[in-house]
Amino acid sequence: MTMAEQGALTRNDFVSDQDVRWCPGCGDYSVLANVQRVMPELGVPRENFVFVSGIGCSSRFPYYMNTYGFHTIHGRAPAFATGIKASRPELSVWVVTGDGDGLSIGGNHLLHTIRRNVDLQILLFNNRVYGLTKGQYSPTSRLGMKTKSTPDGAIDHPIDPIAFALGAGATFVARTIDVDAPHLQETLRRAFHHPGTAFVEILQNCPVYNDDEWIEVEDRKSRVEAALVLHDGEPLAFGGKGKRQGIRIQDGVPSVVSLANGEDPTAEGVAVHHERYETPAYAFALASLQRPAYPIPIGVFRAVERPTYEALLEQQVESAVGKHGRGDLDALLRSGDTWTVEP
Amino acid sequence: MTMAEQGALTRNDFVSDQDVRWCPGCGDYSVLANVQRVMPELGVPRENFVFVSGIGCSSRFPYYMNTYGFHTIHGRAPAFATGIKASRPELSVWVVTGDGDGLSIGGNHLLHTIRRNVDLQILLFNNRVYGLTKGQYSPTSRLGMKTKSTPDGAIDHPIDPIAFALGAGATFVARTIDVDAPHLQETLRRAFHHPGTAFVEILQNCPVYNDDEWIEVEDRKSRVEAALVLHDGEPLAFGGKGKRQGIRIQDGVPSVVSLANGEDPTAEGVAVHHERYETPAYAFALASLQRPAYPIPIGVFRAVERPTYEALLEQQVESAVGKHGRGDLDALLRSGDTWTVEP
Amino acid sequence: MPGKPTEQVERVAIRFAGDSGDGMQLTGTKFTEATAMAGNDLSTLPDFPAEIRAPAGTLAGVSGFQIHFSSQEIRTPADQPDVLVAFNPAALRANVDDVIPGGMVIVNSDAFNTKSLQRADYDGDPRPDLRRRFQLVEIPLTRLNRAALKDLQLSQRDADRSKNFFALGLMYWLYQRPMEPTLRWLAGRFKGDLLEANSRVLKAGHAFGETTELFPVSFVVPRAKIAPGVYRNITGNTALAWGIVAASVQMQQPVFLGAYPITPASDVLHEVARYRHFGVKTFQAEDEIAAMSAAIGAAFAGMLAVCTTSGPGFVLKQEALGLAVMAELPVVVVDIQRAGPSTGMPTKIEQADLLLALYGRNSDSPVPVLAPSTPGDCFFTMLEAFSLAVKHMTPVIVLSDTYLANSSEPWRIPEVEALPRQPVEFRTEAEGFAPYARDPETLARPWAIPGTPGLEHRIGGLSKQDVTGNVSYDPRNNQRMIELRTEKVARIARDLPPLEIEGTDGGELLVVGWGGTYGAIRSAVDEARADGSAVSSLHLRYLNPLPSDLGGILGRFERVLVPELNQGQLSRLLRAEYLVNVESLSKVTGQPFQIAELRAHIDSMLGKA
Amino acid sequence: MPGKPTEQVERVAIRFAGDSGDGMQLTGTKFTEATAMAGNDLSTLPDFPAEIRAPAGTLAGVSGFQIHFSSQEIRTPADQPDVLVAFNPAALRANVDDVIPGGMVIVNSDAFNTKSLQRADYDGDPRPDLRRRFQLVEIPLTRLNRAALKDLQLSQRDADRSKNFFALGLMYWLYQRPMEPTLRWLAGRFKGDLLEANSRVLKAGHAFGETTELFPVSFVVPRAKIAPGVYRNITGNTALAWGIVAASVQMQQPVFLGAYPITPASDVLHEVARYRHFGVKTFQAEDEIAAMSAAIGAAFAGMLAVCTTSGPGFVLKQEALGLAVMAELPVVVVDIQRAGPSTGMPTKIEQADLLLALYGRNSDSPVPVLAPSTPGDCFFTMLEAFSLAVKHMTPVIVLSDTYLANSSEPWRIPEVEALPRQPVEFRTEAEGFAPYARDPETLARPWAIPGTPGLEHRIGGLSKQDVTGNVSYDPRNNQRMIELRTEKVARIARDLPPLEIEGTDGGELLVVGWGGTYGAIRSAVDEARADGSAVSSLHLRYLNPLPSDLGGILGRFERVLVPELNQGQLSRLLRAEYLVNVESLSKVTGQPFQIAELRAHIDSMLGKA
Ligand SMILES: Cc1ncc(C[n+]2csc(CCOP(=O)(O)OP(=O)(O)O)c2C)c(N)n1
Ligand SMILES: Cc1ncc(C[n+]2csc(CCOP(=O)(O)OP(=O)(O)O)c2C)c(N)n1
Ligand code: SF4
Ligand code: SF4
Ligand SMILES: [Mg+2]
Ligand SMILES: [Mg+2]
Repeated sequence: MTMAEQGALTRNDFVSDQDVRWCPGCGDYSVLANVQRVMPELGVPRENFVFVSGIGCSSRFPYYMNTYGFHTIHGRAPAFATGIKASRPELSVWVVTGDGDGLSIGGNHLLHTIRRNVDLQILLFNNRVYGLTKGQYSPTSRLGMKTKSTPDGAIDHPIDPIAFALGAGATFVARTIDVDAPHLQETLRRAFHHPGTAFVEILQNCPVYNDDEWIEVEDRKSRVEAALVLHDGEPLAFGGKGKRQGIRIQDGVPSVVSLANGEDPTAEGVAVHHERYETPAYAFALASLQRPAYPIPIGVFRAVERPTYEALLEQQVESAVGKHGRGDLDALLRSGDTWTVEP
Repeated sequence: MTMAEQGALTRNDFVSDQDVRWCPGCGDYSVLANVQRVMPELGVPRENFVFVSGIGCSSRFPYYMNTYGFHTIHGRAPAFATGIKASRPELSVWVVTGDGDGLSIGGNHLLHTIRRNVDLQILLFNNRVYGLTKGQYSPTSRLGMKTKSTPDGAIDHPIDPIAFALGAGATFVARTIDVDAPHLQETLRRAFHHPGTAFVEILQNCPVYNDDEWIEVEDRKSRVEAALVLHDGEPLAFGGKGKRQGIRIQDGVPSVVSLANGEDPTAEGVAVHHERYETPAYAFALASLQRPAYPIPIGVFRAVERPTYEALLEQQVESAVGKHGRGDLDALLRSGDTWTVEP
Repeated sequence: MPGKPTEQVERVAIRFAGDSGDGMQLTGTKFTEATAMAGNDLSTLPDFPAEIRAPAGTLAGVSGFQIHFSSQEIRTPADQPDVLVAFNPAALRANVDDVIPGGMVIVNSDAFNTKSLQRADYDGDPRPDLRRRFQLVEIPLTRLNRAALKDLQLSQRDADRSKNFFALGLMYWLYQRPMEPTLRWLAGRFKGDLLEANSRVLKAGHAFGETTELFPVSFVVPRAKIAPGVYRNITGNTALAWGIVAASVQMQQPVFLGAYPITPASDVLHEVARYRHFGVKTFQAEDEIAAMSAAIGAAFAGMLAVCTTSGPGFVLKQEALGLAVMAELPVVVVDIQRAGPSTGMPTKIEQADLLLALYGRNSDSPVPVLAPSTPGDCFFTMLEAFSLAVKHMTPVIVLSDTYLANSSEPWRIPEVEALPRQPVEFRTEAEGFAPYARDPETLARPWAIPGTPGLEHRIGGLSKQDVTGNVSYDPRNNQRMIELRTEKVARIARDLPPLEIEGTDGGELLVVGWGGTYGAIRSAVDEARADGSAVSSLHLRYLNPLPSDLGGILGRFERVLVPELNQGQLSRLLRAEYLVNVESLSKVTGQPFQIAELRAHIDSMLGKA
Repeated sequence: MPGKPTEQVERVAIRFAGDSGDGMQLTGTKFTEATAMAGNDLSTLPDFPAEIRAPAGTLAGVSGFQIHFSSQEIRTPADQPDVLVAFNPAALRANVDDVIPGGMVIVNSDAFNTKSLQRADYDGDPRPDLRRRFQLVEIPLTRLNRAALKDLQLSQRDADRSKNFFALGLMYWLYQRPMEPTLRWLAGRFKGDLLEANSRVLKAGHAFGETTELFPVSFVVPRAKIAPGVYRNITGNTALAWGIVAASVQMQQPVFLGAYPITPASDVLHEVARYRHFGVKTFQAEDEIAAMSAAIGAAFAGMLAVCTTSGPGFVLKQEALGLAVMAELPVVVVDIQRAGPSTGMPTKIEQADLLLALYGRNSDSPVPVLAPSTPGDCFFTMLEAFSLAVKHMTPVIVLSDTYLANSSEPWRIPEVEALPRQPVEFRTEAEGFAPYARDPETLARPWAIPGTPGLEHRIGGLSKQDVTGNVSYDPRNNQRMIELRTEKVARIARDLPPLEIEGTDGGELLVVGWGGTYGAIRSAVDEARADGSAVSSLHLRYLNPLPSDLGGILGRFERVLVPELNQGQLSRLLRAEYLVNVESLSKVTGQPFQIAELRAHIDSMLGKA
């Protein structure tokens, strides 16, 4: 399909001919459906989309997208994607990874891709377990989680993907939920439009090996108390009628303040959410909020602009051409000291 | 030497017979000397010290320590050290790594070792360059740094080791300076006495490939303005007479306030330093302070206690023995369904 | 036995197949236990669907379990099942073509509706055609099962879940297996209505067999002549895990297992993790590199260190393994080979990492390599691997494979007293200690661990000075150290037992194998010899160093055939080593060798086909 | 030439040695340029100290540079120097034993004091002894140099730093080399007092030679008969880097180079990074795995992708390389081999990664392997590697080594018009496209890159269905795909040029080599043949697939010798492939072969020693 026709793109244009092979009830289905819904809106010709993944249930994703796709090896997807994007900045490159693929074996590539600010959308499906290998604990699993490989319970302190990404210097960081279609779709749009690495943690349910891990925020009722939904420019408030509460951050230390109905949160010192603080410190303070003491923040934590890796690379090429002119092979071979042997 | 004699330990007991092979003027010499000075004070028999390193100039360190030592492969030292400490919790295991060894190829192992809170002392020599391979840029090099591998300047945004460690959930994080013997020694002592992973960034000069990278804080005069020296329980104040300033942190966002002489910083809303906040958010706010807008914080950012990996592992072994009694091989082989074939 | 007549048969192979949810693995395991009790020799192989669960009723979701049992000695789960029990159309379609022509195919007739047929990609009802090709037995399994449970307070879903026990009961009747072991197991596992339901349908199935017209006779498979002793069923992965635990007991040092999950090796980590009370420490690392590095660190610290992984993970371990070669530390690395290259077919069978094990590291970096030949042998191979590693102060590689890992066989439980007992001895004497001073016999360096006063020393990956182990760039020293490491591994051959040839130790044809293909090769060769062919077989347990008597043996045969589940890796080794014109039979379908195809190849080589 | 008499010699080898700070590499390079201008054939080899700088004046800090020049064709930097110029006692001690007995040893007498002797681990003054063994020439270099600069406003430190140019001037006089090129270079590089100082001492050194009693004669090495053309000096690493840039120009696609620094490969990254104006993109990755992965991603996106690394880094790339085999994408991986195993001796020479290149991945995973034989050949090898990769849609491995990387030789600059020109062609036609449909000739699949409408497709590491490339677990399909990939690589042999034997194409002895040992082997064999021995030599550029005419050639010789800087890797390959009793000559000292040792071995094989 060509640029001209792409106005005509629909969800079905992004459905591949392979049958989807996830367990019944897997959160991945919902994410796939919503990605396929959002694609047509993005104004990108289908042939310019590339989906890159590692290994894991979630990493089967590219097979189901009728775009260019590369199901690579375990943990390395961000590096493959970096090669693609640095080579061809005009492509829209999406990385699909899991909590094991992205944060266990692949943590280092994620770290460096984020700090380089390569313009990728990275979707990390966090089901807090290794699905494909049938249920071992992952770097995001809770302390004490009993799995096949930890019959006495996990003893490693889990990684928080958002805190990790901020520690890596991420320019765009967001968290969303597999089953919340509108929020998920909006987050995907935001990620796409962000120039630079857009890191999105998707809370995903694995009914087979770690069912209901995120039920508190997946369930619309409990979510009211359990989730802190972020809105740029609005106070950090959550909780239902009569139970309104807010987040105050003093000297970098967050705390919960309860709010009598109706009253203005900021008066109580509740912080107002800003995505664009130059410092990552504020976003990190949000990331540090953990259940059960605090609600789980959902939404865009941080969105700041910084030149992308591939743009700076292109600039170096262009300015080099500007300085030396297009490379001349003959001139290169004859540069420096040479001598002639006469016949 | 035995426990009995170790009261007698002196610096020389820790000097190996190998001649030190660093360039003249290298910051590593000073770090080595100070480590050798501190060792005898720690009340550990020499034979219980193990120094583990990866590859790099700094990673030659173990050869110069007259203790047990393992110069391993590039980037993996934290994993080797984890194997040693998890096997033998009574050993005092020190990891020596560089900004390339620890944060480039080795970033993932550092991340996971820190989150597991294995009781190690990790000394990261940050000279912001690859020394051993003769001067390429490293993950901590400044944007635009011109090196052999980046003739047009580096285009990757640097990693801040402290922010990275906090993002990984570190329980102890500190920064010190190669040439500041008293501060370096005190930091080593603090790191040793911390139960769990003690991550120490050492600002180190590489006169050959990146000279004076840290001169602002290495130089006693400029340090007054350029460094924010952290003291537990004291306000975040810096600057010389007449130029006193402090750090205020509002809604998680740090800023500089100037203080008229003598006046009480806290009155101006200047934050007071606490190493033991449960939340890493405050320490991260400090880590986000970058030159030239802010001074570089020096000292202990965070020191909180959490069970160590090896302790929890030992507990699982003990409670398993408590539950099932010491393992009986014959019983294991005959467990479950068996049948007898009569002669 | 009342009522119906019985018929005696020597051997039978049955395959149970159904949806992942139908409990096929459980059904197979229970039938296996009952069969063991019945005193037959047996061999089983499960067939798992690709890693993640597919939608119910689809071909991708089919799970199978094959059991081969006999009154004679057998070594494989059989090339083809004589009987297929298919719980749904997908299971039928995925498996029926494997059944021997005219074999018995038992189906659940209630499961045949347009929806399930579509799910199985059948355009029409396959039964008419199958009736022509097989002995098709159609049983209204679902309805019979529900009927048996009518009066219980069970949801229909729960009721239907027990139908595999109905089928199991039926098969117990058909092959005269005892129901007691299964009833005992049910009593231990379930209670209340569920216990009642499962036990009831098991018996109902048995009774149905007795009464139905569908089966005129039932079959008797006489007891096999089996060496006396206490037996259990064991899979290669369990045997391997227990071998690790056993090594720690016999060598009196705790084990440190570093692993990163990967199919089909993960189960070893799972199994070993259950034995903390043996002092075992398992470490699920962030990746294979960390698992290998941590294990080497543990070895440096004095633990019995081991890593378990499979192909792609094994590749990642090579750099660290090279350091273990240089540091001369004992660590065992187990590669449970799977079908590749790259990610390949993670649940399928191949034995193609042999050359990787030998040459996968930069520069000349010799490591001993062992391969078990049967599921039970995995246990003894691990004991041997650890003792070689410690005695010779070297990493050791063990090459198992997906076939060994998952298949099971009756295993005569060894007497613990009879197992080798080799307590680890560390260097403690400071007098005259040097990190790289060597045992004149084995060339092993001393194992001196942190915490030992006076033995403080440094090791690493840089070229080492002879004896002192200090960093050295001296050319002659480097040559000497490389030769010493090579010689150290070569000398292991001195300890190896003489090779045992099956058949005459010379003649027309020798078939040489290694690893998990033992059962198929041995069976095919024995058959051929029984039919009068001059063919012998030889199975290699030691791939590096090669046994010193191997060259002589190869020379005594006119032709040598090496069947491998790869493109001829062992044959390359043998050709290079002995300049013998070894012929390679290569199979890389992800499936094990069938006795018949090996037999056919042997016959054709001997001009008999 | 005025004054002193001259003497004609055919060839001379000079080694300059001093402290890392003394500018030995520069001195050597300048002497090399002047020698090139003088029209001699030449070959050079630098000898760097271990990676990090050691304290001044110590043995660990000694840096050296050897140049061999002649009026005849030569191929190596010579086994032993005829002349050693040692700037301090450490340099003397580290090098003097290499000098041929009775050779000339020039020392700076001002540098001999107790402190410097101690630093060099000399107990006493070595000169008395050396006077007996060599033609020892003692020059008060430091004082002469200072004297020449007396009237300039230079710190003594700066003044002393120029003494290498004084020595250079002296050597120019001694071997009748032109000073102009160096003077021109100085003028371009320095100005003011420094320019004046360096130029002046260069001339002063020259004049000193003319006047001093120490040198009765100067030497003339006549011009060599060299094919006409424009020449330059080039090291293997520079040639390799330029070959990468050239490939991009000739194939009209930009290059993506992914690398992680590692000795001795880093310089290739450094060099290529300078050519952004050729559209080249270099990516310094976080590690070798990321470098390899990014390069494969770039290949998927349509770039000419390449990775440069050395031993330990090459090991880390293998898993991703296996994916490139499965994905059938063109990417070139360069392993500049260094001495191992493990970290080994990173600055020393070995060629021991051949079997790793062939077998370092899980399962059967064939990759073509090429090896350049001279520094200049690295350029052409890269051009060829890229065109093979693209034509056959496969990763390609290039094995260079530390010797090729750092040594230099005069290189006849090729005419760009004469270089192969093969513009890359991507698949664009949607009609009839299938990701794994193959070219019937080469079996290559189409290169269809993102951005091409209608060719959207998915690839990955799971077993692929023939033609469609969809995931498939079908047994027969898997066998077929593995065979197809093997056959695809095997077919490359069809394109290979016939092998060229040096000498008779049959006879008593054939010496077979590969890679950087070409110069030494060729020289030794030529010498032996010149002395009447029936010996020929053959050098392999293609290690996989092996050339189809190789087997026949080996068969035509009574004996075959394979000298290798490893423990016999190529000989294992040849033995396995052709069942020929190849004899191996192995050297693993970290040093290159010497012509003399090869010659001695050949003679002894021919019963001539
Ligand atoms: C090198 C390597 N090591 C291990 C594996 C096995 N493996 C495949 S996926 C996976 C973890 C997947 O977990 P996650 O990324 O959370 O994905 P999920 O299945 O949960 O979506 C592992 C360990 C592999 N394929 N390759
Ligand atoms: C697998 C591998 N890749 C690359 C190298 C080469 N190498 C050795 S040290 C090093 C970087 C050292 O930098 P850093 O950790 O900052 O240490 P420094 O020398 O600056 O103290 C590199 C790239 C190696 N030894 N092994
Ligand atoms: S295992 Fe879990 S994550 Fe994987 S497909 Fe099934 S439900 Fe989804
Ligand atoms: S290169 Fe730099 S870091 Fe390395 S030893 Fe020299 S001065 Fe120190
Ligand atoms: Mg997961
Ligand atoms: Mg550094």
